[in-house]
Amino acid sequence: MASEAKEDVRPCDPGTSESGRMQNSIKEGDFVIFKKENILKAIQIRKNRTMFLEKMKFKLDGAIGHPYGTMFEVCNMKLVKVERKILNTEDATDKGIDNRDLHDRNLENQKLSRDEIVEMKKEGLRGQEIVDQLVENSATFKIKTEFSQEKYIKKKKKKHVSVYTILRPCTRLISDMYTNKGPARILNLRIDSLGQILSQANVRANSRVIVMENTLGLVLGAVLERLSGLGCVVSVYSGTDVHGSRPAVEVFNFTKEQLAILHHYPLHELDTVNTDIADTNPQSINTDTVTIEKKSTDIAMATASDVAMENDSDKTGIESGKDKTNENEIIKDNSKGDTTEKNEAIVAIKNTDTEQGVTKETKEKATNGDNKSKRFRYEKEEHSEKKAEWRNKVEETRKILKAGDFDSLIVASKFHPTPIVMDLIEYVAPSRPIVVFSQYKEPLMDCFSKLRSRGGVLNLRLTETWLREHQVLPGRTHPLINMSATGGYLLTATMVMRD
Amino acid sequence: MASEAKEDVRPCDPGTSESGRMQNSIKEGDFVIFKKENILKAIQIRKNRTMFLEKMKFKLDGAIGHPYGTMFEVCNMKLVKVERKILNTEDATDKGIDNRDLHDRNLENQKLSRDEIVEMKKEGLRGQEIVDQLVENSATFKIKTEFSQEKYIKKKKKKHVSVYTILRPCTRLISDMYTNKGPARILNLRIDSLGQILSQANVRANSRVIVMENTLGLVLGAVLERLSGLGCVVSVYSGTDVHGSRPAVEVFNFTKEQLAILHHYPLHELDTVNTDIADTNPQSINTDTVTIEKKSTDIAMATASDVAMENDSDKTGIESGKDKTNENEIIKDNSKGDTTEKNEAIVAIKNTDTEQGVTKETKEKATNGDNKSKRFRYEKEEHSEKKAEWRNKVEETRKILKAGDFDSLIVASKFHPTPIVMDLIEYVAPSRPIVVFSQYKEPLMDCFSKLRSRGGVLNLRLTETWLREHQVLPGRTHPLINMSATGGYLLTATMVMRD
Amino acid sequence: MSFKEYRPNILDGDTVVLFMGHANMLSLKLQKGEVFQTKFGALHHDDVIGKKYGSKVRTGKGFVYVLHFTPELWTLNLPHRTQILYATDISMVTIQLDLKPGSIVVESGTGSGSLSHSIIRAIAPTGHLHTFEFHEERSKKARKEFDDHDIGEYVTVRHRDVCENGFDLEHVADAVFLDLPRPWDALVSAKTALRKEGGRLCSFSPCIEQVQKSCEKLRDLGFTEIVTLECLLRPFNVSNVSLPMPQMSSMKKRKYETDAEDCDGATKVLKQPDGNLKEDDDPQKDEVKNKGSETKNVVKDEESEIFNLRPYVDSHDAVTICGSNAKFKTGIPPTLMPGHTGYLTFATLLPYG
Amino acid sequence: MSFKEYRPNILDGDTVVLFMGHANMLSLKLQKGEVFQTKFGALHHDDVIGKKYGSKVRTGKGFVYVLHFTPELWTLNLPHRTQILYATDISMVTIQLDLKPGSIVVESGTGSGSLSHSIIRAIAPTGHLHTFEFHEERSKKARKEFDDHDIGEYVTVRHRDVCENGFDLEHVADAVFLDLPRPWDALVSAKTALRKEGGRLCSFSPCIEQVQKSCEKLRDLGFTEIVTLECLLRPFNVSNVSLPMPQMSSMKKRKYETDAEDCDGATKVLKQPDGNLKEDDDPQKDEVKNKGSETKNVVKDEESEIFNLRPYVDSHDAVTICGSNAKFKTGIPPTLMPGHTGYLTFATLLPYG
Repeated sequence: MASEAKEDVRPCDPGTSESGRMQNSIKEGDFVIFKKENILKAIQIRKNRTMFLEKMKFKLDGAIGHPYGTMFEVCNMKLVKVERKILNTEDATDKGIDNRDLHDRNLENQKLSRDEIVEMKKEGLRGQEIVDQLVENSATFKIKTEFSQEKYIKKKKKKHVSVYTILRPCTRLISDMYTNKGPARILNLRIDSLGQILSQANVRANSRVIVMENTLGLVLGAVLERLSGLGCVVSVYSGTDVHGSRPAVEVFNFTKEQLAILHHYPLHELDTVNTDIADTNPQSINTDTVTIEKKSTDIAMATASDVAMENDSDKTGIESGKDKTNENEIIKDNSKGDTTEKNEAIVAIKNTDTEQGVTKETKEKATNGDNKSKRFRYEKEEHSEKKAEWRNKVEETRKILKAGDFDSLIVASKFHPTPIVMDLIEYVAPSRPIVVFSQYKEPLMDCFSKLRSRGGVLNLRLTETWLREHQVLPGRTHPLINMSATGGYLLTATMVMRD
Repeated sequence: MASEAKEDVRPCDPGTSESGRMQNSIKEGDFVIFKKENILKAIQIRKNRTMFLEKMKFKLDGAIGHPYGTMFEVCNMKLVKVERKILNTEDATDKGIDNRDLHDRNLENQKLSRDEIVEMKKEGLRGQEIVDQLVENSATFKIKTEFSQEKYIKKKKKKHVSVYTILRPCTRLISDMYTNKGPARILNLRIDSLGQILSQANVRANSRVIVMENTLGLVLGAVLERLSGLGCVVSVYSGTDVHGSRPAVEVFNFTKEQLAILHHYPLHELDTVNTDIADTNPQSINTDTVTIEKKSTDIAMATASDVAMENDSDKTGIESGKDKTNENEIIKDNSKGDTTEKNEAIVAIKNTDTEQGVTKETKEKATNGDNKSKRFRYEKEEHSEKKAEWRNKVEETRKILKAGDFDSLIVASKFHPTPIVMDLIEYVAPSRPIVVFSQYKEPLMDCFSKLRSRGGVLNLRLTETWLREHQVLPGRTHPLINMSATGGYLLTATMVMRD
Repeated sequence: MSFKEYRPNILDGDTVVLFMGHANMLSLKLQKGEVFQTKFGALHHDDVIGKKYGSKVRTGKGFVYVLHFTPELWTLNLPHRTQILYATDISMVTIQLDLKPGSIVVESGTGSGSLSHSIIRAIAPTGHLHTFEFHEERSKKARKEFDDHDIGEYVTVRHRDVCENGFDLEHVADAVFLDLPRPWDALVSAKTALRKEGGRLCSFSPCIEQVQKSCEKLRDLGFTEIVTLECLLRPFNVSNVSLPMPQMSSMKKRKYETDAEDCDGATKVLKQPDGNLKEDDDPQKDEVKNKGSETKNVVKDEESEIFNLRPYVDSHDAVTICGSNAKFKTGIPPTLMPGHTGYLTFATLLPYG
Repeated sequence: MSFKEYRPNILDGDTVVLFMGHANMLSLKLQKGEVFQTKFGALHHDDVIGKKYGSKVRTGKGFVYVLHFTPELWTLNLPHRTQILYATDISMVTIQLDLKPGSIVVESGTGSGSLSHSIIRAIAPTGHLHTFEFHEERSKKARKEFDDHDIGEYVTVRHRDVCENGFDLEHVADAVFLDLPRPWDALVSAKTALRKEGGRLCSFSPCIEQVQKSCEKLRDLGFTEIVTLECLLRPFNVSNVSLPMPQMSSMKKRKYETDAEDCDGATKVLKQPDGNLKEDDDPQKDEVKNKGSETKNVVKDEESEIFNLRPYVDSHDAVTICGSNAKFKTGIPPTLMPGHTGYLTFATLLPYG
């Protein structure tokens, strides 16, 4: 119990160094996360942009210049900074159970009518003021116990005070956002599984990582965050993701430099990574006739890619029947738009509470306003140019992939993972980890057996994790009454040299 | 908050009635359970019988006449009653974790050598006296903190004080016994799954239940306990279980009357339950030639059953290679012995800690002593007589089964359950539950699909349960650091009328 | 209708379960001449009365199944007067309290009677339940329910604050169950209620602080084998899943598509049956949908082939490839499951005195 | 060997993982000319030095694989000076503390450095870890380990009782991690260590009482988003299982047996490979065996067929019948799994001041 301890302060201790730190205030162009308890929404800050959130409509301008972590209330369609003291709806709220002794719930006897409250909101009254009015007009408030009074106020605050904290996006918050919205769209990848993917794959700065994912970019973004511009990431994308676009990646606010390490490679060209043709004439692979003119090959390739996309969607449609998911539509929409449009799409995902609503709003956006003409211009002028650029990038990535010796492989795919894994492990160096995620156990059991048969793979392990949250309050501590029943399954292994 | 409350005492209130209660004292012939923390062993009390437990050897006579729940210490190869106050090794013992502040574990400095302690035990010193000696001879005991002293004494008591509580067997204790010994032998059926089987199958007095189980009789015994001699149970047994014997059932101490409701039916005769032949000439079914003499048919049947048994065992041997389990050998041994022998086998199961040990001891028992001649006599005189008796009983059971309208079906089998379930549900009345247990999920998924295809089955549900135990101690409350990862899977459903 | 025994035919005055799909059941008391409006149209009570339990009965626009109540179905359909115990905890309580015909059991509080029905099932016809309820109203309703359910003879319902006034029972019980906000206040009296020959006790508490106080008191009172358990039910939605095979070559694409035609029969999309009630309805489906978390690629298991033993050589594959899809059967857990109901603390009282 | 980056070839002086089957690994520091006795015979260090990481190296009676350390392998093979955090909790801590290159992190106590290695992996090369250890000896050993592991530049190790004397850091950290018996005593100082622009905090405690006190203190200090989590790993042993089909007719018996011959190839019993090291070694096997709870009927997955896309029509069956056996692939959980390590309490400090 050394009362005054010796300290081994290293000369290189950066301690309070602020070098390389991000700016702390919200600025135009930033993606930010609006958070109110379990509601999280990502949006890119733009002046005069209208946001929809919990049936409210407001401009984002008020947030600009304030530090991240500031709380705002919506008031007269604007964001107004709020001091943190007056509200504390979040903590110390009992999340359920043991209400057996609660009675008289319907005896509130509120003099204000619902219409009067709506009217007050229209007049621009802030949530706290409305709550004050409700307390004032409650016939029973004064006869309640102190505990009941507190509970009453919290309940009313939760309903009427629309206060959001604006946070800087990070893997945790983006994961929470998708999870709370409906984890099926990210293959039920829960945060504990995501955390394990990053650890088990030994992702760190200067790593060379292959990622094949269909989690809207959540896994890819998480990997890029851990690399922070150092290393190399090859993202293998399937036909449905035009040019490998991943909406979640945008939200991370990566700099150009940080994104420079990201390379895209199409899944349907994996068979030709090692062909000699690719070396001598990278533009002509993947067609039956080798002696084809460069430009037309590019277009053919691009078309093939588009077609593949549509076929894939169709097949999905057949398999899942009614389950034609919204994210596909959004991504398709994106493919025709510019960067701004993509961002709109992300906002749209977050804008409504029902899946149906998303589709509707997205469509409205797509056909409305001045974006339309923009997109039209783009299609005419930039189409073939972009395709050529994309083709060149793919050829670059092909070389990187062919060079092999990657430090890890991460697969979190909507496809059956086995063929992908069996192909991509060939590019992973010995003594390196691979991690395969699936929301189903059976494909991973299949993959497990195939890897074991192949050999050259150690430490094969199939796992799932249980994540349990606890309410910790004085005298009322217990696990939450609901828990997630699945966060997906993981297959992890270490590659070694084969005999 | 009625301080003096009104009481609705029903006229039929049996209140303090003691009618029909079991005797409370341990008597010769009873199966009892020896319990010391997680060690549970079942044995039938016989005068002069030697029991082996935790490397000790002792006679059981000392227990006779004492009430159930009495604690005994082994002393001079005898059981001696112990007052409960002096020991309390069980409660308030920290079961792990947070030993980070523990040091100096090897500094105990005990003056007594191991040999001296062994000598003391030989001399018949009781555990408490040995612990006293150890404290006396510990150089460091006096300088320990009070907490450490307490911990030290508890640790030593646990090691040297062999005190067992003799308890009356019941489903819970028998389940605990098998679970602690290695749950694979009862198909990893955990107590929470067993509890659910009984509830979901709506087992109660006056029920008519079909049970097909390979859990050594644990499930069958549990059902019989809930029926307590009222109702009807048809136990469908496979060839490996000679005449449907189930070792765990013996341990429950059922009376003859309680066992009278139990009927056995061989699995391999399920196909002939409804044949007309069985109605007119119950003895001649299951052979190609109908016009066969009664007696010889019986023998043929019995032989077929024995053969089936051996073939089954062989097949199991092929499938699991080395995993020829001990319980099979024990049961085989039983088949040649009388009731006493069977009981011996159960004791043998409990007598040692290693599976290998069981086999060895059982074999020794089988070849030793006066049991041998008894068995020989039995084989000569009673063989054909018993076979005929058994045949008659099977025919009786066939009629019961054929009558149908059972109140529930419980399957907890080592076989693939689907064919068994699809066959036996035909004997279950509409609006009645069925419950199928398996240690694997896949066979139940198969069964689920087949039942759904068949129709006439509602509320199909496949579940597993998590069972978590907590250490609750002042300032040291947490879940146990180890938990069971599986207790098996359950398929439950309700039968209805088909169109 | 009786909770004592099954009755084959539905009688006037019976309370029955109307089954209209999982998580879509309700309790109905039949009365000659009455009509009940289901979401599938009118159900004439007279169409139900006289039928066998388990029958399918026409409604205006479809049909329903009429089931005999069991304690488990009662727990799912009872009128809630309080928070109740559910089947998973109930089955644990029943087995851990060593209940069987003849057991004398003490319960407090009676609450909505969810556990009481299961206790009575286990101990009838030779045992008896003494159940105590703090609220007079609830206690009266429970009394009436037990009588209506033909199990009144097995239970004594008392309106009494046991924490204040104790159970007023001396050494009669084999088991005591407590579901009280302050269980420790009832433990001394619970010990008195248990037979001197010993018995078992269970206390159900949602919060760990309640458990801590109870365990301390149990130790003080000389109870042994004090064990605190939690038991959670995880259901699986059995489904046939088709994951697309990755298109890892533009060349192979056409081939896959041709293959796919060969196995169309095995990949049917779920068709709704003609009636409104799907007999193949599965546990989680509705819930999962409501929570907006339906997973993709799931084809419901609608194979019409009857059960047959079909020899097949290569049999260990969890996943089989069919054209451009990987197909397998799996059990999908729901997005949400019960994370906590309460802690069950069990203890043994060994013989004394 | 370095924890900063992978090195292709094994050098003299490197500390490497010798892999001899799952749950059978150990750490070895190489030194020219030395010989190490494995259970498979002598391993000459010189046979290892110069090889590529991931190589198979001969020993006297068999072979071993030599692996490059990762923080996860380190956690499994490190010298225990204290109880340590394991990979499941570590990955949760790392993702929930928002760690990434550039993060400044405070940790107490250093313990055996299990978590420290993972923190450094996440924040290097632009971030820094300030780790505090109460025991001088442990603190010195940690310092040496970090240097040996080529990550010394990213970490400052301090020998200090932070509960008594605080962290002595003012508004520099993005994240704080506490693994202390009395974490609440360090929370005021932890808040001071966090940047005024806000940050994240995690406290790991085995007992709920510690969590309760910590949460109360966190609320008092103005932390928000206070969440207590538990994360448990459930591994599955992937196995091919053959359950016998029930013999439900004496007549059909002979037929089954004939069928069985057709598919013998698919039901091979596990053969031991010639070498001592089984490459198909699976996670739980050893453990399960030791605990005497090996389930029956399990045939290890030893199929020698290479991966191929084999079209198969009837594909949704979880179980297929092969002669007298039902065969399926399943994931068998071990008998025992970790039931508890500790509670992870996370909290956010929003910007202030």
